[in-house]
Amino acid sequence: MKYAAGVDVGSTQTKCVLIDENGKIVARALRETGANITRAGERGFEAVLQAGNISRDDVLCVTGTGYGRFKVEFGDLQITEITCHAKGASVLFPGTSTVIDMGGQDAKGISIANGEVTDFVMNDKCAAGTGRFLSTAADTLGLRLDEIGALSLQARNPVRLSTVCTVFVESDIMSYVAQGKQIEDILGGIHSAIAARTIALVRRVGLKPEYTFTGGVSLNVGMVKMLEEKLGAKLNVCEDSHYMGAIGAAMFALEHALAASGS
Amino acid sequence: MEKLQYQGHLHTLQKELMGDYYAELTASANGSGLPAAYLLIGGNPVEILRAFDILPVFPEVNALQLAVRKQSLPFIQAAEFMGYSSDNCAYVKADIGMYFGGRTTPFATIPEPSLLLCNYVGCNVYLDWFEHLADYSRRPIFQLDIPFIRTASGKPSKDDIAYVTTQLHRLIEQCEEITGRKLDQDRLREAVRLSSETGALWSKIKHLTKAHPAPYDAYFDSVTMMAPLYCLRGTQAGLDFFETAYAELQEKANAGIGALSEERFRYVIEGPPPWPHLRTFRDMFSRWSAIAVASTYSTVGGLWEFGFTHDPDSPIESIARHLLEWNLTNRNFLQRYDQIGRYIEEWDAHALVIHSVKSCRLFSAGQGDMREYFTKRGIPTLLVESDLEDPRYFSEAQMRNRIDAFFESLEHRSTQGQSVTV
Amino acid sequence: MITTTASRNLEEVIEECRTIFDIPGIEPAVAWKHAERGRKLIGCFPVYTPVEIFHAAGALPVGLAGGGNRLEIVHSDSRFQSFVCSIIKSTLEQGMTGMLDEIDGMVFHSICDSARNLASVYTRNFPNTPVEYLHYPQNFALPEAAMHLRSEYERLATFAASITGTTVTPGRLKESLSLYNRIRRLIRLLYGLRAERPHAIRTSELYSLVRVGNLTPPERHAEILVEALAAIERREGKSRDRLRILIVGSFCEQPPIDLISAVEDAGCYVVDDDFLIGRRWLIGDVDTGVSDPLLALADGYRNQSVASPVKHDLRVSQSQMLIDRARRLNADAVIVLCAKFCEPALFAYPLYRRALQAAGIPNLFLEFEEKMWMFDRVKNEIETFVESMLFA
Amino acid sequence: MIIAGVDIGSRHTKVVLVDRLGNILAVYSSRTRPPLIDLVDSNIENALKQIGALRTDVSYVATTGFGRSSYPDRDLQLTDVTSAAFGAMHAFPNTKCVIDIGAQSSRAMKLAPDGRVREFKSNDKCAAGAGGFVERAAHYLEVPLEDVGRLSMNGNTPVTISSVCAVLAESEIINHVSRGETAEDILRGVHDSLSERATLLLKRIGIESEVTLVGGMGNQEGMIRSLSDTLGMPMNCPENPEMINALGAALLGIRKLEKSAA
Ligand SMILES: Nc1ncnc2c1ncn2[C@@H]1O[C@H](COP(=O)(O)OP(=O)(O)O)[C@@H](O)[C@H]1O
Ligand SMILES: Nc1ncnc2c1ncn2[C@@H]1O[C@H](COP(=O)(O)OP(=O)(O)O)[C@@H](O)[C@H]1O
Ligand code: SF4
Ligand code: SF4
Ligand code: SF4
Repeated sequence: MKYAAGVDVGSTQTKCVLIDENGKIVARALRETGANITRAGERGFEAVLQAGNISRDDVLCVTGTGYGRFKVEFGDLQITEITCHAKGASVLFPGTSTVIDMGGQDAKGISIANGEVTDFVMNDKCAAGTGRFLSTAADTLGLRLDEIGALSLQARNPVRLSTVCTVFVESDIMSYVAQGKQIEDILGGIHSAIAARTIALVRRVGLKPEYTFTGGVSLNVGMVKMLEEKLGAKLNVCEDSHYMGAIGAAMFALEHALAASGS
Repeated sequence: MEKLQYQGHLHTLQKELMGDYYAELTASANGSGLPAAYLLIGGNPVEILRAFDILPVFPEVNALQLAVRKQSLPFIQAAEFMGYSSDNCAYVKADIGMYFGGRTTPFATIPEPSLLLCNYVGCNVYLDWFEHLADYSRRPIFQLDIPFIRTASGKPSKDDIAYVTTQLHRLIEQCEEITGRKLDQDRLREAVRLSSETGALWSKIKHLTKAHPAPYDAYFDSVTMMAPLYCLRGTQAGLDFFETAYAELQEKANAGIGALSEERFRYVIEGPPPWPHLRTFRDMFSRWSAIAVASTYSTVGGLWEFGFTHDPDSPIESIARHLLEWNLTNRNFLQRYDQIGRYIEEWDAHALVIHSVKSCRLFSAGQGDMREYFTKRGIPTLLVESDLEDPRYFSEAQMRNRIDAFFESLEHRSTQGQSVTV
Repeated sequence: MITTTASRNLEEVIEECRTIFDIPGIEPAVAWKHAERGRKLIGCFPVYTPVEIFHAAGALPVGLAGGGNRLEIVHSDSRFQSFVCSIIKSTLEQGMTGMLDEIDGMVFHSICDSARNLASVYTRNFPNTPVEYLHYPQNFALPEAAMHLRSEYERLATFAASITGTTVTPGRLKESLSLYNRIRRLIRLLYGLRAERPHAIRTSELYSLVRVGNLTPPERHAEILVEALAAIERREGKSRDRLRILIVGSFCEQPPIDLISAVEDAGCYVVDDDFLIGRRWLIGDVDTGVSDPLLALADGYRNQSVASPVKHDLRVSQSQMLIDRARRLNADAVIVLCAKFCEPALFAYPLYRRALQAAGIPNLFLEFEEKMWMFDRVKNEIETFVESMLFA
Repeated sequence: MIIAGVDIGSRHTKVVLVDRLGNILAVYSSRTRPPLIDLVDSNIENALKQIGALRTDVSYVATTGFGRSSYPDRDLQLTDVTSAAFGAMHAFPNTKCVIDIGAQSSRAMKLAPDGRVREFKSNDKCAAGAGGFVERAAHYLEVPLEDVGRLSMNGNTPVTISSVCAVLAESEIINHVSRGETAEDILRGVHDSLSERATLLLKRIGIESEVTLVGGMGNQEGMIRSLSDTLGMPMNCPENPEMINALGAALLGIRKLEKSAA
């Protein structure tokens, strides 16, 4: 059996996926990107080979994607994560028309037709309102990232945030703390603010169902719920949503390998 | 992938001419040259100044020169210490910082103005800018009030033309006072004639990029020709430059030589360039073999390609028309949509790239709507943000990511059979 | 609407005002329109609009003042970028969410580049709403400027008539001019009163009295102002030893009213401000005894209007006007309170600052957004500023 | 008689106990966590414990910092600018300008001879100029915060960090790491960039010597070095710089007490 790999070196986390000749996912690996981007890609790739117990020589083609795609020097192709997320989403959820991707440093809306990107938008230069924002909020409240989503669902009187600036949200949060607000309500407010901002962003490419939610923030149940509430529609999410960019990248690698062997 | 950029004779010639021009500025600053008037690029009645032998100084050109040389930041910061906001137009900040920094730049010493000629064409920042300069320099200021194009027809009204003509006559009186000389009508007609011929050549040059492949990049190479268009318009040297440029570029077009070795994507670009990162920005397009076939930015000083010419037989009125009607900055936003639409159609482009700059709300405010408008019409449109003067607002990785993703999607669409590439 | 004007106290009058304007939309104006067939509304973007012309055509000029801090921006930030001030986005948002559907015509002016582009974007997005764009002169030295403005006003009169079907005759216009002259006089009285006895009326109250005019017919607005003046006379209160502050810079986008209160709560009296300056734009009466009232109105703009960063009258120095104003009012300090991303205001600041420093007048620069909800940072700055002048 | 100055900062809540003459009796600091009332009470208790005193011995409480108004038992509340100014003036009586760099905000102020603030400027736009940024940089570089100051002193070829936003500045740091720059050079770059921002603030109000640095960042020697380099003049920095605001509040408390007694 031969394989293809996708290595998504994101700003926060590096995601790797191996697929076999039939496009079936055989292994995944996740590593913190950390400071050394080149190493992050290599480490992630080694990890995914190990996870699938597959030898490097059986991998026909590797696509690097994400911010660090240029640092995936062992890769054969480099494709932006926008194209890759769209690809992954339309393979796993073929009905997808709109992809909402929320990662560490940016949020994106991608509109797709026939599996191809027809339009996309990203939040402007500023990283306000992304995964980083949530991490900062969790940190300020002394909570773990994987608990805030569930806690936010318990909000009864969500607060209103005055900013979705990652940098200044800390002072907003502390002001609410100083006013004696409940943690749940603060978290509810935070999730609501980001969801609203994200939808406003995605609206620019048109809000066409089905929606597929990808990127690390899709692991946050509070955000899934909040987005669904505000959109009034279900989101496609699965365990692989976080890996969507890597999956798409692997699919491109496979297509490339097949095309090359076919010719 | 391609990192080449076209460097023809015209680039060398431009450097020489601009060198001479800056030498004139320095001479004026040292008291051995002509008296100087500051004025603004948008529209602009430079011909009147030329008729009086007053040296035109364009603070915008100086500011962009500082930015291209990556020297704008300290000046911007100096202005910010004075209380200018990080959200104010950085051209103004760089210029005012430079003004207080002794007016010395690596390319010239900028003379004190004998006249601050604020040709207000649309940009409200112009008004603030020159008002501030007047306040600091205590030099005379003339406010040329140009009514904005605000009617559905896109034409100025009779009142508008009369109003502007009256003001131009007052301007002439002020120039007479400064120079102590009466206006020489023949000199004015001559300057206007030179301008009209220059404009005609510039227009022809702009139409050359209709060729496949385009002989030069209508954004990155156009800016080379824009400096002489403003600083030397109304002079013989300026006209000569455009004759050379046209001959050179036309030859390329006829020979079927493109600016890039391969031309895969033709796009129209809206918005001023990120001067402090010009090279990097250009490379982001060239590596996709993408070329700008038209740009709105190259029409801030005048819109010649759609038929305007100065008229030596009625010099004042034609200057008034230029100020009112025939430059991008005095036209409304929807006229700009039409302009872009024409470029896309007549210049055969596949896509629109909007470079939104924080400094310039005249250009940028509302470009999201423009994106919406063109996307709805099936024109793939990319909007990216940075700044034209302030190097702090350019995030290379983000910019590259967006541009790559955009061309990836165009590429895919082309392989899907929706003819996108040439 | 309550019309018993017997002897309400000021709190009650203010309460009425606040229920009228403290909403994200323009419902009270819509209610006026629907009360009688054929009534029309003309939306006026700040800063200044010659509302007399619309009134004379029988329309109600609706003063737009953004969406406040309860309107969520959902659609319009896709049209205008993050570096554009809030009122641009909230006005468009109001339109996109149907709040301005009852507006029969819109007017924008040449105050700044963002507002100018909004005029175009508005035109495109609401093809059924006629939009006019008014060019104000920038060359005040030129006598012809008033004539040109007159021709602009004439265009506006034609525009208004095309909406209402009522021609703006000189007679009708003169009546409207008298009415608005009267309103401006009343507002000037209130402002003078506050400067003299700032303990008698809070700034948030004064603000409410002016702001209500955005959504009420001028006839009613005049009544409210008269009633308020009487109520203030009856009000008791004693003057405290507080800092006298002049606030400038918020002439277009408006700060949340709680922010205005916060300044006073930090221990100051506000003795003058720029809020809603368009309602006080003309500082003297427009002459109604002339044959060409349009020209009189245009002359008012040229020769009898306030100094403002959206007006470039080189005959006077804006910073000098500010210093004169501070001195005349005996102000201890100046707060320059600018809307975030408001380029005209931000450009005014360095000149103000230089002049204030030279004149030895303490000053504080602050930014706000109409959509602001928490004021901790701003309050902190104001409190520090007050402490810096009080603690010795 | 004990006077307590409490600085409820965004990151840490600090207590300084002083006697009537302004001598420091005890200091205590802990991470700021809700609920704030309990936190302040327990921090005061902890400080009192050090000198074996009781809550009833505390005759005056002055609060400062963002949470100053959330402690109901306060006698006086002050903004942190005012308290930083007084604290700095107490530590270095010739102080003309103060730079206060906390976890999230930085400020510059110019003082009158009596310690009053004549002019001040806060970092309104972005927090990239404050301590939290250094913390995250340290986190990325996997070095303990305590070592940051020392490491930065060893940086000889500082990197440049130019972004206006803390978030984007962090990506720049990541870029530098991946280019193989050393932690020393990067941290020095971070300090330089903070210094530059602080200097920008100071320049807006006009620099006058002597300049005193207060706030937690004063604990990092590299920060002090960078700042004096960018300013081109030596800097004062008190011991326990993060306590200065609390101290200033306490001192103003004494002043108030005296005034009301007189
Ligand atoms: N277990 C989790 N629960 C909730 N959120 C998570 C979890 N893991 C990661 N995230 C969020 O996902 C973000 C990273 O998303 P990712 O798509 O990997 O971004 P990038 O590609 O930019 O690295 C983090 O900033 C964090 O907010
Ligand atoms: N002992 C220390 N060593 C190194 N850095 C420190 C130390 N103490 C504090 N800091 C730095 O100072 C900052 C906190 O300053 P502080 O004045 O306590 O902030 P705030 O008052 O805003 O809570 C932290 O972000 C940290 O970077
Ligand atoms: S400081 Fe905040 S608002 Fe500014 S760019 Fe950074 S994240 Fe965005
Ligand atoms: S706002 Fe734009 S047009 Fe106006 S001066 Fe600045 S860069 Fe030029
Ligand atoms: S607030 Fe300022 S920038 Fe915004 S529309 Fe008004 S004048 Fe223009």
